[in-house]
Amino acid sequence: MATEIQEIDLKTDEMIINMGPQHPATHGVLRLLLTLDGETVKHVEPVLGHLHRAQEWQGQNRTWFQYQALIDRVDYLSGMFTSWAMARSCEQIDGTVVPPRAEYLRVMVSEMNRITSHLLWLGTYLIDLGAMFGFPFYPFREREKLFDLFEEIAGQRMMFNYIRIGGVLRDPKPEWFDKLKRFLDEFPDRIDEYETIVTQNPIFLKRTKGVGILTQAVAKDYGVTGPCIRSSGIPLDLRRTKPYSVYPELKFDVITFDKEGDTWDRYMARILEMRQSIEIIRQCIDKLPSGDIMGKKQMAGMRIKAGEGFAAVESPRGILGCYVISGGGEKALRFRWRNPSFCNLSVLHELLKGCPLSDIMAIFGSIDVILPDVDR
Amino acid sequence: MTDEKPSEAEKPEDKKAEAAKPEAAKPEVAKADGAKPADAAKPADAAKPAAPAAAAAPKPAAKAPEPVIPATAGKFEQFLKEHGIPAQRLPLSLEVETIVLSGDVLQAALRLLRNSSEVKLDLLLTISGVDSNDTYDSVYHLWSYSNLDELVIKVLIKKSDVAEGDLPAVPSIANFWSAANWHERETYDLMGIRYANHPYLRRILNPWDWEGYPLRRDYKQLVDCLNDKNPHSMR
Amino acid sequence: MANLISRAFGGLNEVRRGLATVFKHTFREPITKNYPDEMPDLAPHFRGRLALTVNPETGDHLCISCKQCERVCPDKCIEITSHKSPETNKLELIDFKIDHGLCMFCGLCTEVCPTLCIINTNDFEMADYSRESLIYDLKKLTLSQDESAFYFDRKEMPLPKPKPAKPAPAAAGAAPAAVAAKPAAVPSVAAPGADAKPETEAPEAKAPADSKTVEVKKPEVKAEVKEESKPEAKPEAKAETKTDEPKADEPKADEPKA
Amino acid sequence: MFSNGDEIFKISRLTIVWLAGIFTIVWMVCWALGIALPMLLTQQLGDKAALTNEILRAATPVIAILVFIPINAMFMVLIERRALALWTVRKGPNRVGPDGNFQTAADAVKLLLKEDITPTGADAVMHTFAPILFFAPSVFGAVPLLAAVTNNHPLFRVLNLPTGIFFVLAAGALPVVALVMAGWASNNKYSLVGGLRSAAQAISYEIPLVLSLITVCLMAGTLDLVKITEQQAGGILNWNLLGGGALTGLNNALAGGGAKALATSYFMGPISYVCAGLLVISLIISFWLYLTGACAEINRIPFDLPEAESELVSGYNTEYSGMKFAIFFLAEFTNLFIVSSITTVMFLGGGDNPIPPYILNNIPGIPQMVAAIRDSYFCSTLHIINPETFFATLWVIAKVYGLVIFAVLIRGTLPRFRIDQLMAFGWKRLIPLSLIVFIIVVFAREFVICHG
Repeated sequence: MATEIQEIDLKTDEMIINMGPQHPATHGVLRLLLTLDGETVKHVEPVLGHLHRAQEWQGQNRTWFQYQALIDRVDYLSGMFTSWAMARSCEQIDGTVVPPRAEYLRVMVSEMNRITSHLLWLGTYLIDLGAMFGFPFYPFREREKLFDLFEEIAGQRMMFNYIRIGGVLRDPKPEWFDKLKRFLDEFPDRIDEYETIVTQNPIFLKRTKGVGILTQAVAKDYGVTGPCIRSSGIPLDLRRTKPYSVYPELKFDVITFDKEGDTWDRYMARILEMRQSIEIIRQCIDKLPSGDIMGKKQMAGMRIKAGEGFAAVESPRGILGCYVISGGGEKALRFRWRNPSFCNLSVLHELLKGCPLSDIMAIFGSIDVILPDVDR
Repeated sequence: MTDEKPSEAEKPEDKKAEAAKPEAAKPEVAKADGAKPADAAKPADAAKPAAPAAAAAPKPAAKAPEPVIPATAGKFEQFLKEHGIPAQRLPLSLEVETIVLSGDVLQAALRLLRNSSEVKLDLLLTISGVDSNDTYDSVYHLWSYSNLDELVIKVLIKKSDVAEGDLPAVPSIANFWSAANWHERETYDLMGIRYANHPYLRRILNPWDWEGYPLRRDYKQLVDCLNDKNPHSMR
Repeated sequence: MANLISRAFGGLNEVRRGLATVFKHTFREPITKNYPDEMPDLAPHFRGRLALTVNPETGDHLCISCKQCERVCPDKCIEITSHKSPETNKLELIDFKIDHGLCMFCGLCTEVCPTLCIINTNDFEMADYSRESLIYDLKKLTLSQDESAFYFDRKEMPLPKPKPAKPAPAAAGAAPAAVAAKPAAVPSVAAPGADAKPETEAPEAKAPADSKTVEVKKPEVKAEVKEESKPEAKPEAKAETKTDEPKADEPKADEPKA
Repeated sequence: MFSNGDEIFKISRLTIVWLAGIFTIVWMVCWALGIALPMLLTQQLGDKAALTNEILRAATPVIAILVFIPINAMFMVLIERRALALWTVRKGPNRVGPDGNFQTAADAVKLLLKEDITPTGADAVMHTFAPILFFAPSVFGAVPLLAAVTNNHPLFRVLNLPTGIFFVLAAGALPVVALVMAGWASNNKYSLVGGLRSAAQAISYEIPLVLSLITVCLMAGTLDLVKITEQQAGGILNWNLLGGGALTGLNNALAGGGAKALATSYFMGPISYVCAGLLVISLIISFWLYLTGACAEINRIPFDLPEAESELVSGYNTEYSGMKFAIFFLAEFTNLFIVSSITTVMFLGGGDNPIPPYILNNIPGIPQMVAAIRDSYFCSTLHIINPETFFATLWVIAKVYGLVIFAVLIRGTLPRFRIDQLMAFGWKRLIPLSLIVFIIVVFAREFVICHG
């Protein structure tokens, strides 16, 4: 790197490194153009689009019924939320009334999905930090158990296609609830285990405390949402601040921290959210009413009334919005996704400026970006 | 239903296309060699994409309920007017106030809405480009970090105003609102709306040398993945 | 200094706790399975390979060529060939193709199917050497009678109503005979199959079906497709297929009325 | 508790089978070359064979190591994978061969058959030379250890050096050059960063590592590995880990010397007691320092920055494939083994039995067993088994693989440092600490009789 030695001072050149799209830690296919001075990041430019699948175009070229099966792929780690966002916006336009049982089921499966998403994040984040052989398997173990439950109700483990416009696809059997309860009973112990290994680990603390501090001003400027901004002290949680579905009937608090969050706070926020989700699911099981689960007939030629609407849900990564313009036909005129990962990723270059190369992964991992969600 | 009025003119055409479609489409589907419908769907409407998407796409304007333009001015409209920014009311979409601004005042209006202590619409959720019947819309969804207000702002650019080979232009707000940066790039990329004075306006999702703007109605696909034959598969 | 030492000991203690927690897992049972040796326990509604069922009681093919699935498929991976039979004025199925290389297993086709004909089986092992071989035709898709019975039972789908034996002049004589033969024959074949190997049934039954296709000559006429498909799918029940043949014609004759 | 008994049984069986296999093979080679062949030649040729025998005896240790390293690395990879699988509630490799015994052998074959790629623009000579330079020190660095770990077996005594530990450390410092070479020659920025990181890291961690070993040498008063081992004989209280002979008085008192024995060891009264305590604590710290430094030296988690997978793809060996990569891989695991052996020799008493002889010899059956082995045909005539060496080697194997497993456990738990934190940790914490320990030992040793 040192190219020319002048009389006294050592002049160094900047090095440009192309991190990704095939790099073990970019969570898929993000490409970061890094300008390094030694190991210090001078400038970073994310290059997106390697996973662009024209989801919006597909939404406009497929019928409502067909597109429901595709949107799990927008954010494959939280398919329930993408489904839910679309279902909510379409129901708003259409004026469909969702039966209460369906709403409770939606909340349950979504919170389960939030847990799986955070579990995956936890595992991969520890991989990013270098603990790649032991710990990451533990979250994945619990995640698989939840996937077994999903498989029972939805038919597949990740591409659920369970939440539909007007309700949910299938009513779970009573045994399913028993299994879920059993899982919920043992899961807090597992979280304790994770925390024993990770939370106070001195190396983990060194890697995360005080690293990648996201100030409120920057976060607001970039439209950051989700756990990232809650850990920075802004209590923006749609489930509470703009409650939808049956969330008003459930008891829980928005998880925020008093200070401007660093990487460790974002980790902690997600751990706490997992514990919170357990409580929410428990309440849902207790309150689950009986009755219908579908408020609109599911059929191939399903139509949505003309109109436009924007609906958002609080996905594990932030506000997931869906802007739909319907012309009243079988297909939408315009589908537009507001993806939390896309917005959260745009703040990355602010966080990375001036940090060492190793912190790229610590910071990038902590904002929990899912590339299909970014590129759609 | 922002574009109700403009679409009046096209209505007869649309209807005709609508009417023609079912008969045209039915037999083909039944024939079970589904490669053809694109040709039949094309007839009158040049603006429609070539894909069979067009078959269902045309606006059944007649079916839509009559839009209700709220009688009283909305909170934000009034606020903007007080500060000397002309804003035009639109029908409520799902109880959310929707206003139309002209491009010239967009920056001033957003700056005002974001920074004033009264409204504090400081969460820019998304900027969407919409290819309506005869306008290009740039739609801003504004929320707030601190309260429950919502506002939808639309900037409409008439297609007739856009010169041949030119892109519709909207002033960029990325210079004072970083959240808009990538959204504007994406809208430019997919919808071809040029955001004037954007710091770094280049394609974000598509490769830099992509031709055309894929979400536009007049976009011609190089390969129609829904209908073209793929040598490796059945289709 | 004291602070430093206490922090160092605190840190070491945390590391020790972490190591102990990991070490505790020595005594936990592994959660992974020896997959090819033991099959995973899949949910009944698992969305696996697509297949066409037959009536588990009578063995009639359930597809009525309504093409709902073809229309709804987001990938356009289903292709149905049918024609209108000149005598009965009904749609008759000639061929049914699904490109499993294109299918994304969303299950929409199974939701719209009016006769519960197309279903997602629990089979997911479809790896093959070429894309062409992933295109399954009617023979490969149609399940045998006991497989259908197994899936109807497992998915808790209502059994299709048996077709009222239509006294179509030609088949009239054969039909009653078939009905009489059925109750005796079905339990003997279907019951052991469904009970003995609930998980692996589909893949195993598929293999003989594939190998048989070679021997069977290509059907030229629509009606024969079904007659042919049955013998392969159920190679062990040769005698039974005889009785099926007249029945296979019947449902087609009834469809428009039903 | 033992719901996992099946897996644990499998993994123990696998370990025993492999270890028995490895050491039988290596020992048979050594025996054939170093004992049987010379015996035969002497019988046949008489004095004329003397020169040949000398050469054979000198070559035996090296050949033993060359045979041992690849097989051992295979076993270590396998046991690492199985142990990690055990701790991550999985099954691990179990398809190739019974219990997955031959998985790593198959991997090795695969690696050897893979295409060997030299990237465009790479410095081909350096690119080829780097793995060799990385691997060679681990071969000749292991040589002086042989005599120490086999309880000074006559066959390996030849290559014992009076400055053994010095030689081993010098050899252990060489691979850094190879890593920088590999990083530079690969024409890849990740590799370059990895190589430079490894240089920085190795230089910083060499210091606490060497200082902690010097502490031990100070205790022993010699650099000779065999002597260091022999001094520690006599039970766990004599090991350097527990202050060497600092607790000898306690040892003797246990043996029946009583107050008098204590008085001879701690001759200066209270000061000696305090110093003995200080010695024990310092040497435990020293042991920990050595483990930390060694982890950094051989690039194991949590110090695996040169090949930090999530940051630098694979660091210095990103561009290596096939045979060259296999050599890197081999050398890494061999280094782990050597480091564990050094720890065993320096701190854990080498081949010493943790149970003191005065207890062990009173256990009925054990002296008789030793005597029976000594009198057996294998031992007395064929010289296949040497009871002193045999049991010592068994203990060494147990200790060394225990340490290896511990390294695996660490690998399964801890995340990775950041490079600047790593340097800060090394220079600001470990080096001062090791200096403090060193000085304490220098003074405390004067007041306690160590190692007799």
